[in-house]
Amino acid sequence: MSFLFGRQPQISSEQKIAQAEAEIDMVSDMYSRLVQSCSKKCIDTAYREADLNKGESVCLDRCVAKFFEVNVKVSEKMQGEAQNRAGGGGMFGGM
Amino acid sequence: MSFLFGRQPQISSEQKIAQAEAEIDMVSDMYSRLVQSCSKKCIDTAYREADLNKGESVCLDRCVAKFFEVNVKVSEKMQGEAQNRAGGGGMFGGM
Amino acid sequence: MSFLFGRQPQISSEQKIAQAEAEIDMVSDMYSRLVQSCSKKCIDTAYREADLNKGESVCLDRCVAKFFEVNVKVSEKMQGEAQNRAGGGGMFGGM
Amino acid sequence: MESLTQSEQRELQNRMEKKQMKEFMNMYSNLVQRCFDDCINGFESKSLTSREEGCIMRCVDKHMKGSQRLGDRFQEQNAAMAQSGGALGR
Amino acid sequence: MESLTQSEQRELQNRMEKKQMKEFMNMYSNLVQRCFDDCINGFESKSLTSREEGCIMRCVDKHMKGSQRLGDRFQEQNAAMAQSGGALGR
Amino acid sequence: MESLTQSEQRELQNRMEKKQMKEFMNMYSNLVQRCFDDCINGFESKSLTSREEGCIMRCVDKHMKGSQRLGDRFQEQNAAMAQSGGALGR
Repeated sequence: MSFLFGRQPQISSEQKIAQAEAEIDMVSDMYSRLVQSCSKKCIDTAYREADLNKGESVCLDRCVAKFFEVNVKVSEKMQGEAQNRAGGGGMFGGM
Repeated sequence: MSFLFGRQPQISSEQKIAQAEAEIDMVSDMYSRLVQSCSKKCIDTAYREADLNKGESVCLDRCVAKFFEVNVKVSEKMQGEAQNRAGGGGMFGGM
Repeated sequence: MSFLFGRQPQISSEQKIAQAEAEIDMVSDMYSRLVQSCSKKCIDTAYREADLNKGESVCLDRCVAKFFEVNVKVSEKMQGEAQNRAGGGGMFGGM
Repeated sequence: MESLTQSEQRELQNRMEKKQMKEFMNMYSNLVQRCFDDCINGFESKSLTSREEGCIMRCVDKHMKGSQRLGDRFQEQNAAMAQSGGALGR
Repeated sequence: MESLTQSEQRELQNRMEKKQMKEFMNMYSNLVQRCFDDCINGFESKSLTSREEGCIMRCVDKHMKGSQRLGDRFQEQNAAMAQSGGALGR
Repeated sequence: MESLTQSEQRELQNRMEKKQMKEFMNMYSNLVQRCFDDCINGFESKSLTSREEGCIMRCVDKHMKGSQRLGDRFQEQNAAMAQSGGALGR
């Protein structure tokens, strides 16, 4: 998602820390969404046993791989569109 | 939603900024809820085409109008009830 | 949930306030989740009348009691597991 | 809650007040969204039908009463627990 | 909005800029999650099928256009309301 | 991550520690809510039935194991990506 975090040549120490913080927040947010989505798609809510069964385990593993792949696809697409517009803000309807 | 932001005669600069900030946050929150609700109600999740079709577009437009109308209705209702209680806090069960 | 808030013998004033704040935030978060879950389970979305009917009222009361009981069960379970690991961090997959 | 000095309690109070406004606004937005989601399902026109408007009014009423009731029960339970030495609010 | 002095407006501007980055990141994550949830339903392999990939691309496109449209309408409504003296954005 | 000086890294570390507590509490609340939503469906009494209690215990167990597994896979993928120069964690 480097398009989200373009590097400027000269930034202050506070800005550098804030940027690193924003990146960590982003990864952390992605992780919690992944947990949400993959748990929903893979874990049987009947809870018949306390352990993950084989099917659930395999599903979770593949779900993570697919979630990453989707993230890369979306990121590439947005990056492409951002370049087409050449630096204009307001990708979304704005606010 | 002016009942949420009653104006006091004498407030500090920091308070004025914080109040303006709170209002912007409120609008921004409303917008993201509107996007959530209207996307869900209007956009077909089969994603057969990349463009919004006619039906989706019209639905989104009307959905925004209705969302605003609902917001006004709820706001008026709450304002009315707040006046009935004449300034008592604790509209909700509280915490 | 005392396992979340272990008391250290010597902490600064700021830390004490932050800890108290964290506890209040936790209770407040629990309350809003309870409202969400219990409203969904107990309130009929047809909204045929403005008042809570008898069934809804009783359901809400019992729902709160059960939500607390679940919270205690989960808390006890996590506490038990935390002790088994004897102070190791990273209960969840981490980040 | 840990025993706080008076000045610490005042500081905590301050921080809480800032959050209360936020929480109230969040409750309000939740109410708007929930009643919208539950009551509005047709988009043949851009105005609310009278049926939808009635539904919205009853929805707001019902959920406010529900929150009131849930809040009361929550506080009772929380107080009972605090007395028995247990979890949550302490 | 309350009438702010120029320096107050500058301070407000500053705070808003910090939030915009956050909001954009949130929009982005929402888009990833929504399209993942809507398009990915089989886990027979760990790679996207071409059908899933096509769905993701169209989903992103459609939701970006949808947000654009919703944003435009939102601003129009908000402006109209502000003029008529009413709620929301003021 | 951008190359940070040691003192910058320390400051970042500090801020992260504050967030970790918050994130843990959020994970905990999520678990309570999810298991409550999935396991509790009858309100004929105000106490948990033994069936419900069993469900809650297995639910907590299963989701903790699930999170553990998801976290492991997430870190592997993230590390693999960082090496290949790509997105997410860098």
